[in-house]
Amino acid sequence: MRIVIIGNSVAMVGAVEAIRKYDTSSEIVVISDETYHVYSRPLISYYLGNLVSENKMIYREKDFYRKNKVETIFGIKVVSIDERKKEVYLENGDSISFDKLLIATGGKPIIPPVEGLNKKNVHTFIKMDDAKKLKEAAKPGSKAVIVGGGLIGFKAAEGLHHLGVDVTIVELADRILSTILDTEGASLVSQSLQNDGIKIITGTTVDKIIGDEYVKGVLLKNGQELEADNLIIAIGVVPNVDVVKNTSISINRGILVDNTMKTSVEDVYAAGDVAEGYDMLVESNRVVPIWPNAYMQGEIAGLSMIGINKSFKGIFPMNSIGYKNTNMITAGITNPQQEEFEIISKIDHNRRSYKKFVVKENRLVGFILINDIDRAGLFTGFIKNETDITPFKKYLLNDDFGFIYLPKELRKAKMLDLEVVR
Amino acid sequence: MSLSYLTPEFKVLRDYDKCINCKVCMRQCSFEVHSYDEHLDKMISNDMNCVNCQRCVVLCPTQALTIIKHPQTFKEHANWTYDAIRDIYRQAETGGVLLSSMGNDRPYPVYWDKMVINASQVTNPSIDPLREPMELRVYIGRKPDKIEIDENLNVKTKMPPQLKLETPIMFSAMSYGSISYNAHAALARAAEELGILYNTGEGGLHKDFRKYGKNTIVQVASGRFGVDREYLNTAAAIEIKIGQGAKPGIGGHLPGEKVSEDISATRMIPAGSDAISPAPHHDIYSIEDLAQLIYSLKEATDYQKPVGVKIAAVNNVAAIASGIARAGADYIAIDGFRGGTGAAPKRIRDNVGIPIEFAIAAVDARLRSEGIRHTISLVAAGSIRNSADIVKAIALGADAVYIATAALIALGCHMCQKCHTGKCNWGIATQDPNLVKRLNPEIGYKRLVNLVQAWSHEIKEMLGGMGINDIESLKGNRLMLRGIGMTQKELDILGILAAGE
Amino acid sequence: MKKVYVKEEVCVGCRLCEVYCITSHSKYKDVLKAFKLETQRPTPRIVIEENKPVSFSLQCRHCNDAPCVKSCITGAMQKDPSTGVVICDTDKCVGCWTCVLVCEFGAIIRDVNNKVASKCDLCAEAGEPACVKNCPNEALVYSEGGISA
Amino acid sequence: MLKEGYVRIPSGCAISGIIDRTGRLFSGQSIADSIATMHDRSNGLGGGFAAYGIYPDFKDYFAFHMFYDDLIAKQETENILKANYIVALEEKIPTRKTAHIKNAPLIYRYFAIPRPEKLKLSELDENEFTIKFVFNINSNIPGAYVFSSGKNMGVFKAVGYPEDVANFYKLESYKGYMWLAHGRFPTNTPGWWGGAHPFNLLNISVVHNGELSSYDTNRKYLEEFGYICTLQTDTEVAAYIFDLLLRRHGLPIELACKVVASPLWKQVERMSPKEKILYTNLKIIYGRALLNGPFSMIIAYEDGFVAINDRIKLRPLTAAKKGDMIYVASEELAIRQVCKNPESVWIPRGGEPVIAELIRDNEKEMYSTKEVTA
Repeated sequence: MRIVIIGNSVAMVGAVEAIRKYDTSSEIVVISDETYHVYSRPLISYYLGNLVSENKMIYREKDFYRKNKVETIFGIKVVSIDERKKEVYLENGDSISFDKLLIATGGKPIIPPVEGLNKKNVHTFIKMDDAKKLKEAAKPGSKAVIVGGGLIGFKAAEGLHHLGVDVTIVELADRILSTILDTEGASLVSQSLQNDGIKIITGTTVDKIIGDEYVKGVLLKNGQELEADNLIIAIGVVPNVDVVKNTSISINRGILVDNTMKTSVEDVYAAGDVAEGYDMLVESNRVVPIWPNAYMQGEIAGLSMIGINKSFKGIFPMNSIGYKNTNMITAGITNPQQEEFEIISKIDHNRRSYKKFVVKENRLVGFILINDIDRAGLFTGFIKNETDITPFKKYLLNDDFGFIYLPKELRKAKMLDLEVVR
Repeated sequence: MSLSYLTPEFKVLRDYDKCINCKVCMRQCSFEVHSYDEHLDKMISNDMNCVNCQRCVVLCPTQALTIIKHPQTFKEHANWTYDAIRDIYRQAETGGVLLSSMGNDRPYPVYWDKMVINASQVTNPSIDPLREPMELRVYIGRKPDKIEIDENLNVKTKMPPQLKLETPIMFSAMSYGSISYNAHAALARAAEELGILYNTGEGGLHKDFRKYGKNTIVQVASGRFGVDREYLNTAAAIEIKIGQGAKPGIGGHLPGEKVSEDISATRMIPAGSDAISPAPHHDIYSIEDLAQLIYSLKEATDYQKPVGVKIAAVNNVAAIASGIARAGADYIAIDGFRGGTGAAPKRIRDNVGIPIEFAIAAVDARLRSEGIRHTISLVAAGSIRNSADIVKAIALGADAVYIATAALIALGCHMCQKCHTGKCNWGIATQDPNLVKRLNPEIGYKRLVNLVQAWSHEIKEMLGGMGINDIESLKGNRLMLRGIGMTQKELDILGILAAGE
Repeated sequence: MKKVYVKEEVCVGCRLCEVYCITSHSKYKDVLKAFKLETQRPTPRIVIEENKPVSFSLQCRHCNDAPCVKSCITGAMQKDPSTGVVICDTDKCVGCWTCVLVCEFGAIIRDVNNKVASKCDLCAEAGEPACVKNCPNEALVYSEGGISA
Repeated sequence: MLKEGYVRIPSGCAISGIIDRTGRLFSGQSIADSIATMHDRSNGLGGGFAAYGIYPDFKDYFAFHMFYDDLIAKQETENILKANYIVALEEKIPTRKTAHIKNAPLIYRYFAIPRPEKLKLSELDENEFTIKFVFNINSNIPGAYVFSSGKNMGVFKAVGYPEDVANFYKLESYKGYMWLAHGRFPTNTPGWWGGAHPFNLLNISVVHNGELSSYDTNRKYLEEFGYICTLQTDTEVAAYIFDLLLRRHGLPIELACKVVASPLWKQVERMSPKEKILYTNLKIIYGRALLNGPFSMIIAYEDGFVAINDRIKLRPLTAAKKGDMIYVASEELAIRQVCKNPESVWIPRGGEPVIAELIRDNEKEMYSTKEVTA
């Protein structure tokens, strides 16, 4: 059997490693428009800030493809798919037939409808090439404006700051990292950026890009004009569904998949940022472009393709992100407005630490931890396993929270039975 | 009281080159001697609280701690010793009875150490226990005078109930309440594995330990704690506790705060109430009352269980023992004046009662002179320290020995003599859950098994040396002993010859 | 594979497991030197929880389906296929703490000095984990398949 | 120097025993020749014989053999004897001058039966009455010692080599159906003839080669039953134990042997249920009667003798059979000296008794020996 995978990132690795665990005979072909050995995309901001050298970016060891008997076609884009004939067509005219197809094309940057985007030094920031180009252009002392204060914009700001660039973030929402933080959390994190001279402008976005061949500056909707030697568009990511455009594979925002990562078409699967799977917390399909989810979806897809259905606990957003020594870990629903959500939180300004738990029907559905992030996985576990937290709810905010506050049987079940082979 | 005139008894020496501030000592000391001073970034200690239980010394990962006798002394005075003076300070400050624990620690002579054991040379071969069989099995209980059998060898004698011991050693009475649940768990499990018995003491039998019934001797003491039909019938034997070597003639007092829910259920008394065992059994004011109690206990257990009587070794012990035998007891346990206790007034612990060596010799001789020695078992207690003590006790006339202090030391006790505080850092004489868990029964029972097995091997070696291959042939075999540094009177009472005779 | 299991009923909260975990991962492998000489004391790979009278220690469970391995953005966290031990390659790790986010046991500790994830490696070279070897009360058991009743 | 009786004297020995199970009488010469071969197993400080069936015409009379240091002892003894017994005959035991037998005490024998009125008064049977008399003489009359008190049997012993003792007492002139002999190698001189073996009480005589390390336990146990151990010798204790087990507790000889050389608990565990009950009870009740330490011993009583080793056989013992004759001895050569070609010769295992009893006319199958296996 031949398995074709479009995309050369973490979802692909999840799939390949899962397949090869059980099936070493099937043929696997990986096609990607990038030429790099599989690398860690989140590390591009570390690369940008010289915290990580290029060869340290590789996500799996050099002999990953050979060891897993994977044939690679790199640097060539896939232009179309014929899901009935089960063939994939490349931009160089070649075509490859498949028995099973996995679409792991990840996400692509959202481009705002603004003129002047094609000027030089206007960057997007999701791939290695983007980072290299930006790193090349961003000289110490130069000015940079980042459109979008989300995860990508935040990490780009950190990278550029390390290069000695004068950074301004422009965020449409009333706060940076609005998808994962609430106002208190965002104000705490913004503080640490602003202390380093990173300027943050909220409530507006780019109106016009100024400059001729090179970008000179940017005019904001609120009328402000900013100098900019480099402009980074970091509004967000959307699923890169171009490749399935004229096929019968149904899409919403991403390629719709069921719990086994199968798309609406037989033998065609999708995983990672391109896929739109079931989010257990909002109890509906949602694109959750998070690195760990991509690996797990890739793994499930890989197994499904070779006929193994592994039970899967569903996906929900979770992030661990930091700026120098300000670290935050968030998961699930962090900023609910409706009544049925109960908020348990505590903020300690002099330690600059913030803890917020979101509870619904005695289940933990989300949390924000800033600077007090140790053992955050305990809470991730409660969300994932839908643990009834009533017995230990009043201890959640304890600095030394741990299994010790769980009733003994629950603790024993968690600590011993989870992997004790009976 | 304003100022206490007492100075620290011990001094904590901390080698700061070795102390790594890991705070293990601080966490482990229930007497709050050690603490971490963050300004000095150093571990400091309050000598006044130290009782030299050495928990910190043992657990310190870099052996940075040494506890020494505090060098502060009084001017030399042969009569007014260090202890004599400090006892007065304490009583002048408290007005109370001085409490103590474990056994009499005064320098009275230890008669075990004045006796030596025989060995065969030439005229008969010594036996090598590694190559020849050597049997230590002992049956505790009342024995008939003779055997009755019919022509085809069917035994007609009705053998009274016996306790089978694979080695002549039993764990003596320590109640649940004076020692911890885990200590009992270790003792019970060790008794089972060793094929011997442990004594629950007067604190009742915890329901979790009913499963060790066949290796358990339950006590019926003046407080009758935890005594009911099931209690009596679960056990292998019943022991009426008349006295205890550490505190002959007085009762016991377990302070209310030590009586937790668990202990109150086991003792069948309200939680938090002081558990007072009255001095006498209020239904035994004379020897015939004892006979009545013995037979009522036998009735309650349908004559299936041996009923023994434990007395403290006092002046008239020979006559008392003989009376007890006549009263129908199946065995007599005699607790010498060095027997241990969880708590007892210091004066009584240190001054009342006689040494077990004389008690055993006197009782054995008296019962023999009355021709009934072979019909009853004698158990010596208070304080057996090693296997040689056991050989000497049996040679003097005991059938088996009780050990308790030795067992606690095996479990980790460091003889700081502070059991009565209930803050035992080794998890033995305490009910504080933080401390009790420090005695892991899994480790405890193995240590006890090791100790008793080691002693049994040593007994076999000594027996073999004497040319004996069955413990029965050592019982009352006083020719196997010789005395050193004893008066003729002492030799006569012990019934042994002087070395060289 | 053999793992470390804790019997909380007999953990005395002395934290010697932590002392010896640090020592076992120190340069000198000697308690005294590890604490006295090494300016930057290694991070313990064991978490100790205490709420008197209960206390116990906890370390990485080396899960079969390890979320930390799957979620690690750099590929630093790997489960050794032969020994089953999950080990963090500290050269590759950038200290993003995603593993801390996903480890349900909270058994991955942040080595803030070196900004890398610090976790139990079962003292792979020494054969028996230092915490098990030095627990004064045998509260830690290194066995296959859990603790017998 | 303390006389035997005040001090325990360990000794090696030679023992020998011959019985004609038909009860036919034979001369004492053969037992003398047998014991003589083991000359080197003794050192001339003790020798003695027990002869059964030698006083047929006085077979219902107690034959008291007495040593007296002096006439006073003799007079005092005779006063008590005549007060309690009717004496049919009293005479010096005939002896012959023998080189190595020196400073012999006065040696007399009396054939007597208890005075009926005295017996009735004492509420004892004649045996208990006689034991009381013997203990009384031996412990209360200085210089007097009853060294044999059986019926139709007698002990002949002295300080000297056994072959000389035989010659001294003219044993060749006696005829008996059963003979025991003993040559002693005491570590120091016993000081007087009474210390030699065999040891006798009523019809039980014991010769013993060994040293009981359980002596004090056994002795103290016996004292509880009223026995008085005057001689402090192993044979005395062994004899009293057999008297207790056989006569007073009525045990069959096989079980008595299983008490003094009891099976190990390990062996008891492997026995049949019935035997297990029997031996468990035996060992529990008679633990203090276990003879511990090395020994080989022959115990004679009116029906025959039994030879037995300690249970791990630390002393030699060989047995042989020819027709109705049974021979036992420390060494095989002592047997072959007097029995040219025995039908079978065997070495009994530790604790396994050789029981040689007179063949009864109505051979009552008292105990089927196959039952008692251990």
